[in-house]
Order: sequence, then C-alpha cells, then structure tokens
Amino acid sequence: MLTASRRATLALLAATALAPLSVAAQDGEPIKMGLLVGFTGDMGPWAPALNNAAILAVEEINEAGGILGHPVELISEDNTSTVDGAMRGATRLVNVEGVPVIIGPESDPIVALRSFAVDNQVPIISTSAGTEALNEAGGTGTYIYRTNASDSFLGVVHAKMLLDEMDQSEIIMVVENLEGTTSAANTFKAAYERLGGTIIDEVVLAPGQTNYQSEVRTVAGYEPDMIFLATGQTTGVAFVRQAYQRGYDWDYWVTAELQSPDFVDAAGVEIVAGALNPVSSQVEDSESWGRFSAAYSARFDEAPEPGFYQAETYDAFMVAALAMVAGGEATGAAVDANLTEVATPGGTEVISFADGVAALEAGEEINYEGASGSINFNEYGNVTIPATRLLQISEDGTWETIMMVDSTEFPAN
Amino acid sequence: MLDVRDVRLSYGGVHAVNGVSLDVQEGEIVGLIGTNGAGKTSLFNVITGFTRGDAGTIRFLDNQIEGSSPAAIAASGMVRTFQTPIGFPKMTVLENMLVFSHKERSERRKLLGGARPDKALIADALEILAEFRLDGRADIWVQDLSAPEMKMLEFARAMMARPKLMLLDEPAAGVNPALMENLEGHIRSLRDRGVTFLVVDHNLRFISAVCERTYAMADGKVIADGPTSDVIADPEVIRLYIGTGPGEAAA
Amino acid sequence: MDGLLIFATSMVTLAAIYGMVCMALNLEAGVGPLWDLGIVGCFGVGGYAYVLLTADPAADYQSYLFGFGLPMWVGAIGAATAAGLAAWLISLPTLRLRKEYFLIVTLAFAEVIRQFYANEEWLTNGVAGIYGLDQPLKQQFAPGDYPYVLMALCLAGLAATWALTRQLSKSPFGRSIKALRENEALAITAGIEPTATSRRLYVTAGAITGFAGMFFVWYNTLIVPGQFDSDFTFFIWAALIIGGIGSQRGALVGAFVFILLHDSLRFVQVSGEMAVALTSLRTALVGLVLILILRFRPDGLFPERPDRMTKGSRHA
Amino acid sequence: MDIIYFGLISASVLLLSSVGFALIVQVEGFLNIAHGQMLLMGGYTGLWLTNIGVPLAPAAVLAAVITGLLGMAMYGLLFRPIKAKGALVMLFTSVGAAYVINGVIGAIAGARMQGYDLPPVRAMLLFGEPFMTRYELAIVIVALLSALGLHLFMSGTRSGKSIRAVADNEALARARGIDPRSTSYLVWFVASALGGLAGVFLGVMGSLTLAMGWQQIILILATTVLGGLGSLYGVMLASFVLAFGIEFGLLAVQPAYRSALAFSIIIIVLLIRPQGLQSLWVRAARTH
Repeated sequence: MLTASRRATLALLAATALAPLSVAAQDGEPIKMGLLVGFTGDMGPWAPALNNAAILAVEEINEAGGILGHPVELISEDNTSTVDGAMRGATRLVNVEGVPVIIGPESDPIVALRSFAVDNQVPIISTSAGTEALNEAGGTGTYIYRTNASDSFLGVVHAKMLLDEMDQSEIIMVVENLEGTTSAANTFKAAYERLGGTIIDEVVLAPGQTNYQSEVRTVAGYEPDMIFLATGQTTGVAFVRQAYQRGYDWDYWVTAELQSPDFVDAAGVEIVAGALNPVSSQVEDSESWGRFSAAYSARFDEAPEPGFYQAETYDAFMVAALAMVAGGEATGAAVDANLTEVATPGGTEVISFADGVAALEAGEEINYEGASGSINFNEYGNVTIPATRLLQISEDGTWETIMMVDSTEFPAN
Repeated sequence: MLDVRDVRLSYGGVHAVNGVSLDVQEGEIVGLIGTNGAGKTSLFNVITGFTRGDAGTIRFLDNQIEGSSPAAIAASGMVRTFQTPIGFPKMTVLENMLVFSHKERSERRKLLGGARPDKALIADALEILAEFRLDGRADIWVQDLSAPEMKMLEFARAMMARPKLMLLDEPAAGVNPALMENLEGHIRSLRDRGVTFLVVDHNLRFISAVCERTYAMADGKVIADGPTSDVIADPEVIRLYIGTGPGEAAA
Repeated sequence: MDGLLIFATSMVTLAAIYGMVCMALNLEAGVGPLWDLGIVGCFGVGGYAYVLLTADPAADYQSYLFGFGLPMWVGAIGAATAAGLAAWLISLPTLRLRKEYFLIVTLAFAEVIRQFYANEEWLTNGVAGIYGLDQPLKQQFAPGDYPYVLMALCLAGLAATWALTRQLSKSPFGRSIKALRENEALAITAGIEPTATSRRLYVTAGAITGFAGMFFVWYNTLIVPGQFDSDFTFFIWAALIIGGIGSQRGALVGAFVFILLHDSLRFVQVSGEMAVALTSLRTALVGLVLILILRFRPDGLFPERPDRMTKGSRHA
Repeated sequence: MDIIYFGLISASVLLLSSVGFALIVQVEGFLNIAHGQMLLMGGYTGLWLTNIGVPLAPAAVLAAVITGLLGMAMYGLLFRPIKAKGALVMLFTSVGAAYVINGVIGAIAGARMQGYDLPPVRAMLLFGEPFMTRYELAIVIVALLSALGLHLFMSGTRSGKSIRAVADNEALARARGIDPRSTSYLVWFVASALGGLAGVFLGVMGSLTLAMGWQQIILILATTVLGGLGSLYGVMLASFVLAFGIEFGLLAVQPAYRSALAFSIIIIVLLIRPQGLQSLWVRAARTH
C-alpha cells in the first residue's frame, strides 16, 4: 500500500510530467475525452484507479500522435457517486468542455444518463456498472455501452465456478445492503439455485456499523465451511476480522468489491488468505493484458488488478479513440457508429491504439482486443467475456490466478 | 368570576401549593403577595393551565377549567403576563398586537386565509399603540424596544386581546417609580373598561396602590386575606416580610 | 457559451428543486418553531409515491408495487398527499419534543424511512431502485431544447412554492407559528394551541417537500434509496443558513448560492492525476466558504427583517 | 453470554466516540458536527504514525494529543469568535469545519480504504469461551476509564469545577475569577483528544475510510441526545442502552435493520423520556 505522503509525491511528480505533454501539442485543438466517476462519495475508493487507467490511455494515444492529428486531453469529472451529481457532471463535460464521449459512470449514474446520452449524441461507456438494467439497453444507436461484465454474467460465473470447480453445492450468503453488493448477490443466488445449488441462509448486513458480532454468530450457527461474502470494503473487513476473532476460520468466496489489495491489507493476510474471487478476464497470457499490465506498473508503480476495472476503463478509452479515427471525426456520432465495428471480430486484430491507427490508415478493418477481454460488443452494447480467472489470496497476500476457465459458453454471456 | 377551591400542587414531595382557595369578582383588582417560594407563581401556573394541579377545582366565568389546555383557557378570556416580558422578540410591535387580536384568532386555522390583515384591524391596533405611545414603533422588532416600552406593549397587547381577566405576574419588578405610576394608571383605566385583575407582586407599595383586596401566601397556603390595608398590617405578614426581605418590606 | 448556458440550466434546475425544499424548511424551522432534521424523509416519500403511481408495471427483473402508469398530475397529488400523511404520522409522537430532541428524532425517522426503501424490495425494488422514468412534455420538444423545458417546469414549481409559502407565512397562521417560535408560553396566552398548530405546519411543509420530490424524480429519471440519505437534509439546512434562516428571500438565494458553490468548483480543472486530490479539496472549499459566510454574515446573506405592515397607513 | 460481550464492546465504542462530543455540548452549548472528523483525524494520524514506525500504544496517545491540539486550534480560530452568534451558527460552522477536515484528509490520504498493519488477534478465552480480543478489551477499559476519569475530573478537580461553572453561568464564573477562555481550550483539547483516541480504536478494530467521520457523527448525535443533551452520565448510560438494545433487538429483527433498530430505540426512549435519559435523575425544568 502507498503511504499518504508517497501518494502525494507521486501525484505531484505526475502532474509535472504531464505538463510538457499538453504544451507540446500544437497540432490543433485538443480533443477532450471525459471520465465521469465518483471521486467523492461511496465510489471514492475506486475512482483513483480508474483515473490512472484513463491517464495511461490518454498518454498512449498522445504518444501515438493523438486522434486524427489532434492531441487528446483527459477531463476527469466527479459525479459524487450520486445520480444528480452525474447529471451535472455529464452536462458540464458535454456542454462546457465539449467532450464527444463520456467514460466511466457506475450503475445508477449511467442508468440515469441513458436519455442524456442519446439526446446529446454522446456515447457513455461504463467500465464498472454491473446493473441488470443495462443488459438489453445499449448498443449502436442508443449511445450506451459497457466494457465490463454484467452482474448477470458474474452471477453465473460465481455459481458455475462454485458448483463445477469447487463442488460446493450449498452455501451461506452474507450480503451488505448496498446497491452493488445486493445486485451481485441476487444474480448469483438466482443462477446458483437454477443450476442446482442450495442457499442455506442469506444474512444481510446493515452498512456502516462497527459491530457485526451477532451476525457472525448467526453464520457460525450453520457451521459453514465456505461463505459467499458480498459486502463493501469496510464492512467486509469488519466482518472477517470479527469472525476470525471469535475463532472461526471460514473460507470466503468474495465479490468484486473485496477483490483488492486494500482488503487484504486492512483485514490482514492471515485472516483472508485463501479467499477466492472469480473475475472476468482476458484469456490467459494474453498479449493485451500483459502489455497493459506492464505499462500500468511502469507508470504508476503498482500493478493493475484484474477485476478492478482499470483494464476495462483503459479499453473504453482505446475503443472510443479508435472509433473516432475509423469514423474520421471526433464526434459522439462517429463513436457510436463505429464503436462496435472497431472492437468486434472481422479485420486485423490490434492491441494498441498505434497499431489500430496504422491498420485503419492502411484501409483495413480492425478488431481491438482489449486488456480486459475481447471487447466484442453485442447488439446491446455489452461485451462477451472470453474467460474467467479464479483468483485467490496467497499466503503472501497477493491475489493470484489459480485457475482459468473458458467462459464463452456460459449463459448470460 | 374566578373561583379557586382547595388547589394543591406538589413537586417531588414539596407542596408548592397546599390547598389554596381564592376568588375574584368581576371588576375587582385583587392582589396576591408572598415571599419567594410562597407558591404564587405555581398557583398562577395552575390557574392558567400551564401546570396541571394535583387536586382542587377552578371555575372561570362559571366554567370548570381545570384540565383545559392553557391555550383554551387563554382563549376563553383569561390572559396572563410573565415575570420577564420579552414578547415575541423577532416580530414587529404590530405583529405582536395582531397575534392577540380576536380576528386573527378566528382565522388562524385557515392556512391560507387573510395573508394581509385588513386596514381596519391594523388601524385598531395602531390606535391602541398610540395610547401607549408605541405607534411610532409599530414596524420595529420587539427586541429593539426599551424595557419600559416592552412593559407598555404588554398592556397594549392585553387591550388588543380584550380579556375578561388578566393575571399579572410581578408587573412592578424592575420598574422605576415614574413608570410604576404609569402602570398603575393603565391598570385602573383598563379596569374601567371592564377588565378584572389578579396581580402577583412583592412590592407592597404597588399592591396597596392598585389593589382593593389582597391575599397573602406563605408555604403554599393563604395566610391572610381581606382589604389590602388590613392584609399589609397583618402581624403574620409583617413578620414574614421583615424576616426575609427587609428591603421589600420597607418599600 | 451555449454550452455554459446548458450547464447553467442544469444547475438552475437543481437549485430550483433545492429552493422548493429550502422554502418548505424555512416555513418549518425559520418562520415556525420546528427544527426538522428529517426533511429528506418527506422528500423521498413524495418521490417514491410519485414513481409508484406513475411508473409502468415492474419488469421481470424488478419488483415493486403498483406501477399503475397513472398520469403525472395524479402522481403530483399523490406525492404531496403521501408526504403529508407521512409527516402527520411522524408528528403524532414527536411534536412534544424540544428543539434538539426533535432534531434528532426527525433525523432518526428519515433514516428509518430510508432503510425501509432499501430493505423492502417488494415495494420499492430495494437498493437497485426504479429507473427509466418518464419526464413531463419530453415527447413534445426536441431533445436539445428539453433541458430548458425541464428548467421552466422546475422554476414554475419554485414560483408556486414561493407564492404558497409566502402566503402561508404572512397569514394569521404564519404569525401564529412565528409566535410559537419566538415565545411559546406567550403564544399560548394568545390562544395558540402549540401542538395542533405545529402539526398543521409540519404536515403542510411535508406536503410541499413531497411535491418537490416529484421534480427531483423528473430531474434524475430514476429513484434509488441512496438519494435520500441525511446528506440532503444537511445540504438544505446549510443552504438555508447561508441564505438567512427565517427569510423567504434567504431560503431562495441560499439554495442557488449553495448549488453554485458546490458546482462552480467543477470549473477548477487540473491535469488528470491531480483530479483525485482536487475533488477532495473541493469538499474542503465548500466547507471553507460556509465557515466564512457564517463568520461575516452570521444571519445569512439575506437576514430576516421586520415585516413592515403600516406602509401607507396614517402613522407610518 | 456472547451478547453481553458484544454489547459491552459496542457500548464502549459509542461511549468513547460520544463522550467528548457531550462535553462540548455541555460547555459550549452546541452540537459540534466536526467531532466526527476528529475521529477521522485521530484514526489517520495514528495510521500515519504507525506506518513511520511508532509502536501502536504511543502512536495512539500521540494521535490523540495531535487531534486534541487540532480541536484547540479549531476552537480558537473558528468557534470562539462567533460564540455570541448562537447555537445554530456554531453548529453550521462546525459542519463547514467538518467538510474542510474531511476534504484535506482526503486530499492527503486518498479515498481508498486503509488499515493498521497489525497482526490479527483471536479473542481471549474466559472460562473456555471466546471473550474479547486485546484491542476490544483495551477499548472497553479505555472507554470506562475515560468516563470515570472525566467524572472524577469534573467533580473533584479545580479545573473540572471551573468547567462546570463556566457551563452553568459564564458571567458568574468570570466574576469568581475563572478564566472561561482557558477553560474552553482545555475542554476542546480533552474532547477532541478523546475523539481522536476513539478514531484510532475504530481503525485498529476495523478499517479507515473517509466516510467514517460522517457515519460516526450520526451515531454520536443519537447517543448524546438519547442521554439527554450534554449530560456526561446520560451519555454513558445511553451508550449502554443503545448497544445492548441493538444486540438484544437483533434476536427479533433482521440484521439488515441494525441501524434502523438503533434509531427506533432512540425514538422510543425519547417518546417516554422527552429530555433523554438524564431526566431519570435530573428533575425536569419547570414549565416556562
């Protein structure tokens, strides 16, 4: 974990590093790309990582000469993790900054922005919204997309991995009552029961408490060996710690919110080592993930995490930029018309913006293969997830991939 | 007009009012004296309904009023004052008057009725204020009035409310002699217009100046009553007053 | 320039909604005696009532009650009625509590209500909320023009709220709640029943707040429990204090200043990497401005002033 | 038996968080919303100290002292100059202060969750049953000691008596030769330091996020009001009533309603005792 002072120093260094870049761009007016995430509020813990991914993407695009000869400028906007904050953030990005594309809004924000997107002809690409409301809402013409897996798909992934790979046919659920966690838990529950699993009990945790001992005791009453834990970070830490303190060494099967180094650090390696989490992913040893991961690590001095939506955000910037190049203009309409085209099979496979531009300039069709997956948008603007990694917290506290499963045939994909 | 019978009130074992009976006839100015802790204010609170008594009956204008809400008692024509008259500090003098007017009382329940009081009502209020030399101050907040003006407003308000009985709680406290005479004049003039008074005060000179009849209280009980001059001359009363507050006895 | 105009439109629209709630709160806590720290409760009840009455029936991945698809005017009446009813229920046990105690119990009620939306999925679709809600007159205008239409609607709502709360606070009812605020014991001697009067006030303010909840739904096109946490109540209170508690104009100006303050900071733009630290500092800046306003204008930008009524009469 | 331990731990957390807040209510007469951010300040300062190698116990004390100094600074810069403006202005100034502190800590420490780097511990055994961890035991002891200490301090020392005198009647206290200003500084130091200490404990027992201050202040407000505003003994009793009320309530209600349960308890208690729990032993002021 970065200490506070180190983070601040890094931020300062990066700011000075960035400055010459924007000055050097003289090839015309910059093209602005908007990142709209919750820097403050509930999503605050994730926003910096997404912002980093956006910075990396924009820097790479600029190194490759920008879009259609124009440098790209990243405009990061706070949606305060609320719907009305997203409304005003999006309005400012589009109407004041004039961005042709907005990337990043989480579940509630992007759902609220659906008519905004089409009315203003500005594509909005979420990189973390799991909500089922988007399952059939997006696609070309609607200006709504997402590069991350839907909760519906992840629910199936959780269910299938537990049933098929772990032989776990009954389980206790511990769920914090938040939008993201409840949505993930509900889709899992539906898929798990449909595929033959049994939910022994579902214990719901109230957000923001310091004491969950009574809930721990309820769970302990079932003498479980594995727990499906869908909670936010602070509540998750409090729950696993208090369970450990009472002498319980359960195995945890966690959802996306907890799949971060912060969770391991705050809860303690001894307590959470062995915890499992399946994440959607690019196929094993894919060049695109490796390339992104290396660049990210070099730039920010920490590795990106699969499942932390950094790759999804990076990919969203890449495909949006490529769609502008393919459409020959930096407009929202061009992005919407070409986004599906540049990312889906048919044409030269590319994994970087520079290669994509080169191929497009050579008159070829392209298929961007992303760091997070193939980014094959379906008719509803959702991506197909090529593979699922099962991550586990190792004894030294890192999330390690212990299994890779081809998920192309999974339902809901 | 007011008939109080055997009223009792105790707080946690202390008998603040221990079987008090008194009556006030229409048109009288009746005094109520006693040292601190004698139970005068407690009695006031019970009569006006601010505190629920433990026992006893209170009749006002031939209606049983014990147990009624203080607002209902006030609305029936019995209005009290408080020891520290602050009025409604952040309302204008005129608003202070209007709140007590009969017309407002009837319109209060209508949420949207009568946004602006009619001219006649305002004129009415200003006329009363003029009598107390407050008409020039009608549009300022009461908190900006001087202490004597505040005192006058109290009477102006009472006239606006047209009460049948006024209970004055220590009206002479902290009042200079010139103003005190003024007060006495206003009380008498109001009485001549049909208002009956029950006045609580320490100040024996003030009480003897305005009250025809007086009750003296000690330890929650009435110890003497009758014409004011007799009560003041009562040896028991003198003993109490000299025993506790020589300054006030001398006053 | 045109773009700034649209952004300003969006801000004005939201400020108008805040303004409505701010004026309702001013009626309760500025003119009247009720320090209500649960105003978001009625705001949410209004919003949810509107949605449940006017939304289409639940899709198969949702679950909520009703979804009658009724016309919007029914929703508007329903929003105000439901919120008024909620206020009436809350008022039953709480009105005898004194200032700070009332403050906390209303806060508690608002929190309990929010937990209710979050946990009772059969009624509200739980934490996932209800989305894709219609906006009024949306079909009749070009999408590019709609922000102005919505702003006009919200400003109309604001004007109506202004007229209503102004009328209320200048009426005999208004003077009686002011009298209760200033000196309850004396107000009683004027024949004002504190509890009954406060209840009428609380229900009225609740209904106005619920009505404003409908506009908030229009603005957001969705409803989720997270919108209705106590942050909103604190924002409204802060806006009212900035503007000047007790003053109608203060309530209005406070709402606009607060939204402006909150959002004009979006224009401080720095490089991407500084964005993270900057967004935090924006919060700090809002706090700093609040402190400074209170230090130098403790009664707010437009303090309450005496209501001069003798104008034109012979003594003035 | 477990339920007693859980209740005791929860009560101690509430008590330590709230007691400083109650002290300020008693002496300054307003609700200091920034107290929640004192917890945050303590938590993050302690974290920073342990990260640079200071052992936990001294780090906790140092964090409390630093937070106490911040509280004094806040009083001197923000609250003392506006004392005459009334409780509402002070309350919203403290809301402003809370935003500032939260924003600055957020800008420095970042929004990601953080935790103290301590080896995890098991609950100690008592009669063969899990009892509580050493950190939990520590907070129970510290909370009880701080409550007891405040009690002895307020009733038995000169400074304590002068604090009470200032709270009761500032003009009179001044006439008796008590300097209300230095008394106030002392109160702000003690109150904020206790808040900071509570923040360290919360961080050690769970984790730290920027939202902590806001979450805690709601609970603190609730506890203090339940106790009867500003009454130190009231707040002590309220912490226990609330914590045990929740633990026992959970036997009947789904845990999802944990926080709703807390508020329901407050609503019910205040409906029976409109002046809070202190009214059990303080006779209600007479009407008007």
